[in-house]
Amino acid sequence: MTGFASIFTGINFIVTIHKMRAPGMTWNRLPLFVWGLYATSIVQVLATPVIGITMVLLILEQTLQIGIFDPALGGDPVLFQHFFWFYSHPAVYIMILPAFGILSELIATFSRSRIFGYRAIALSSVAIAMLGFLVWGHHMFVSGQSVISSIIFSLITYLIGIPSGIKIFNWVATLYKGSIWLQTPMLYALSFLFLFSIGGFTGIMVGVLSVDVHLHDTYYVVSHFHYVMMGGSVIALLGGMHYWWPKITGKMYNETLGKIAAGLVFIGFNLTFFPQLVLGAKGMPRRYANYLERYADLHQLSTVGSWVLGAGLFLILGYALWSLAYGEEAPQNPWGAATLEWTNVAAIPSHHNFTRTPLVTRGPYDFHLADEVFGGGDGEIGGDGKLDGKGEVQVPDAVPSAPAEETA
Amino acid sequence: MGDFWLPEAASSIAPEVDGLFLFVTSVSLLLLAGVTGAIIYFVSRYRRQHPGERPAPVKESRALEISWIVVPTILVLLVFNWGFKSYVKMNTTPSGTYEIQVRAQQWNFLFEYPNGVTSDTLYVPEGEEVKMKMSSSDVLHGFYIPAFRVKYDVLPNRYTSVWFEPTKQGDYDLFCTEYCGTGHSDMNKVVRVVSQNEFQQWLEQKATPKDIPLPQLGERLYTQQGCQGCHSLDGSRKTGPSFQGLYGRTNHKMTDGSSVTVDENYLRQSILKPEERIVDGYQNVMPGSYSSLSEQELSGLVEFIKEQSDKDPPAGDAPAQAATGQGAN
Amino acid sequence: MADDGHPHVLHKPTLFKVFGALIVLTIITVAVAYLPLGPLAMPVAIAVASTKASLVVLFFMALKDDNPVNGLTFTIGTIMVSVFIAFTLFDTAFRGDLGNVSSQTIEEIEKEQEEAQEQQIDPENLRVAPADYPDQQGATSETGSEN
Amino acid sequence: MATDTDPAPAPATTDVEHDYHPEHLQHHFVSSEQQFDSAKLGMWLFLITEVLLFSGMFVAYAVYRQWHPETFAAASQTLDPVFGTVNTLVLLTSSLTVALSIHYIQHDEVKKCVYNLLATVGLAAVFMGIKYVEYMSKFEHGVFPGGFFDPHGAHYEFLAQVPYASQFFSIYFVMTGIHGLHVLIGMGVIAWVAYYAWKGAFSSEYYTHIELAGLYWHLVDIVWIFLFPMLYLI
Repeated sequence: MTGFASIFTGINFIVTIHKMRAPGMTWNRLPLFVWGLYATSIVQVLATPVIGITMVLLILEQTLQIGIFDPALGGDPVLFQHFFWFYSHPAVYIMILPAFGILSELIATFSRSRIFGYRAIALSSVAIAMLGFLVWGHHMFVSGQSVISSIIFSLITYLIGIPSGIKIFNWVATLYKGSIWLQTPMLYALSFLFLFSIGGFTGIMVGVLSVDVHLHDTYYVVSHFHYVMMGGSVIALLGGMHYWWPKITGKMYNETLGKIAAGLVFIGFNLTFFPQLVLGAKGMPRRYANYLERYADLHQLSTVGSWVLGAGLFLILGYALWSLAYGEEAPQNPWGAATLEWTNVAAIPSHHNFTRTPLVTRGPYDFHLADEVFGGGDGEIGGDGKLDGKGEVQVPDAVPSAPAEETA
Repeated sequence: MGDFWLPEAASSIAPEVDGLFLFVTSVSLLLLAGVTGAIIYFVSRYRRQHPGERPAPVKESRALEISWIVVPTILVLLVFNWGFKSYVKMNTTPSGTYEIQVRAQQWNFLFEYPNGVTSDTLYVPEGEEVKMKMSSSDVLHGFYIPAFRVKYDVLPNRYTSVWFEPTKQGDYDLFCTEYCGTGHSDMNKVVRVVSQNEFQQWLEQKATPKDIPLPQLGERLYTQQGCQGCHSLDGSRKTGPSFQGLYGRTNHKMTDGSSVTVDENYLRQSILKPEERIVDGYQNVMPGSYSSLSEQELSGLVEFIKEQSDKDPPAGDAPAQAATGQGAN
Repeated sequence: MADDGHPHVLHKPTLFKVFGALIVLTIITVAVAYLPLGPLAMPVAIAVASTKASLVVLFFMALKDDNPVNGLTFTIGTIMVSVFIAFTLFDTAFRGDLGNVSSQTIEEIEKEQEEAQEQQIDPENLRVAPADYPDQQGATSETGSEN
Repeated sequence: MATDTDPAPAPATTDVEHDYHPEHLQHHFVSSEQQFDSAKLGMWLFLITEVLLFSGMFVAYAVYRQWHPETFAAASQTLDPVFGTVNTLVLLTSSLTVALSIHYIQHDEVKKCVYNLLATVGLAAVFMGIKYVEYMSKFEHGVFPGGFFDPHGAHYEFLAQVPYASQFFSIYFVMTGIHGLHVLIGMGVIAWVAYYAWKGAFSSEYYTHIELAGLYWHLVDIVWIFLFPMLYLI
């Protein structure tokens, strides 16, 4: 049946996170990326079986004509939409929750400060995962479902906006009094904050019952979706890709090209999808192969934007391949990050990741406690992750550091 | 700002929706400006000065955390309440509204008025509450008039309805918003808001006289029933075969390999039970709903199709085409 | 893992007691089905079934003495199922609550109209949807048959 | 997360890892306890996916029952509650035997454990046999799911007049069919576990497979506990 892969991945992650944390790795010391994946896994486990049974019923509908969904056989097409959205709404959280996790890593590392409201960000991921199951009906305000359901679904939809808002505010607050380093991954992280905010605000808009009647199934929704999924997920993934590139491949990418590409992607993205917001509000329906003359200008603008976006993405592909072949060897911890995968391991992890199971004694973003990142002293690490004139950062020998504050 | 974002507002509910839209947009822009401003300020103020910088951790502020939970909650509840009220209003049809039937099918809307007049342009009187009672004869469709800010799905086997009160004369767009097949993006119509007097005149003029000649009745039905969506009169190929030169054609190939002579019987059959014989090269997509046409209407359509073979064959084109058609088959 | 050390060793007497309870509950559920409970039949049957299911989960599957996280997992799962059922029923039970969606399918409306014509019932009794009210009666019957 | 590799890590963990390493313990686990707990949590997670899988069919049942209560009442009359009751008792007993088999393996009584597992498979086979007889008696009278619904014969003829009766049987066949599929899978799994138990693969030290198969089997039982009254009785 469909989706076994997602289900088992989800189960695997949850069990690993619950049962196989390194010694000292309390829930409060879990990197937020892991929290993001944990929330994602919950959604995968709970939602995927429903799309599985929906598929089975659809196949039986086609072969045996069981008449659950097909109105010609006495079924109800709106019921199908319930089945579909019970999976498909949570499914978008499968895409965005890991992005939230990546973003927390990027913001913390490149502003070298502890994530503001760690607990709020961690728990809001789980809250979003759970609430995500209660709002599927907001895709159905004009589909023929009962008005009372629409009202309830709309109300709960706003509740989801709040944890997302909390995250944005906390990330911005993390920048405060940090030490901000504008490398490519950080550029993506900052673009995310801007684009995802637009995605969130337009999300509130389409959650408004009466306004949604106008905006439903128009380009506004298309644009909202892309601001969340592309401006959110994809941008965060690009940031994450650059961030972990040295860890994955052992090579560095070209920083200048990286920054140019990040700029192109940001400009191209907005040029592509902002006109679509306007188009949608003006009444351009989605899934149209053909459109009326009056929508032509904005459509053309959007098309031009997509070229810019495409140029940016191809540039990334280009220098990524180049880096694989000719890239500079990556140092062990080029960003001065403090999470486990950057410290305590070689540049490219060996088969078991760690030669010895690490003992965790502080939070993931406690840079002020992370002496090993700074080579045991202050002010000696270079922007490229190398100690000034002293070669690569060494894996420090066991230097017991102060226990983490539990308040993190 | 309203003009930049929204289309013309031409119904009684539109100002309410627009007000809410613009309110949410303004608040969002304000917040977005705040967030962006903060990001830019922090980035420039706290840029890393030297590589080994280790800033002291910032103390968390519970008050701040709580404030950005509480304030947005209040804002969204306000917006919810507003949207909820106008949504209920949109979904509650006032009593005594003028009712127009909407029949949606792939890929056409047909509007039927209480006196039996059918039209494929939606005429509505200005300043009167109108209810659209909608049903679909095949798949899901969506009924959307941007200028009126109304939209609702059209379901097969279940009536749904929307109501609106047009407040401004003019022509507006009507779209299908639920993906319904290849012709989806061409499934749009014109809504014409006219004064009440004009509306009455139009209704009377459109009402079919009892003694109308059959071919003329057929011509009316050709547009009203939406035949023109799939069957052209100029020989061009659409979803279905063109009517030009159709009547009288012999050796008309079917998908099952047989061939027929196009006579009155064949035409009647094809209208009533289109699925029985499919012309070679075409799909079985014609709706079965035409079986409800009256006997007179059927004869009218057949006569009208007949005329498409008789009238001014453009310089021997029609017979030639029939001949090549045969040759090709 | 010796008996004492292991938290969820199954005790034979408990198993048999639970099994006995399950049998009794099965008999109850069958017996109850023959009582004229009307609309209560479903809730009663579901209540009995839920009791049985809880017995199985708590004792046979030993969730009672198990790691709490397993219990939490199962609870969340069942909550999601009830959410799915409850929210969907919320729609289907109140479909057409403001009259903009017909609570009946067109097929059903037509069938009722046919029956009404056969039996010549007073049309008053057929007023189910707003569309059935006298001023629109004509329109409904006329076009209803076309669909 | 400091990343110091502690010179003296938690003694319990290292000891287990290096000094005592049972054969069944896979290298990425620190202890048998951890491995068992992980497997069990994984199984519970899998079970809730099963519950959610069935939930889709329960939703369909609930919706159509709510819309056509008379149809469901009339159509369920044609199902034989005796078959249903017997099958319920059979499944409940099989749940008991599977629980007993875990009890016995926890006490290292391998033989009794295997007998109980085999009894479970046997009872499952009885269940499927009864289901087969039931299905056949329906098919004989043209009571098929969905589009092939064509009831005839004295007991079933009236169904042709009941609107939406075919839908009831669609739901009945889909629900019991998918449940039956789970029973078959369960039979396979338990037989496989019984074979390994017989060969002495399990003991009170290590019986994860039996435990997990048992959990799965109980879930199959629970689903039937709900299906039985819903389809046969009311």
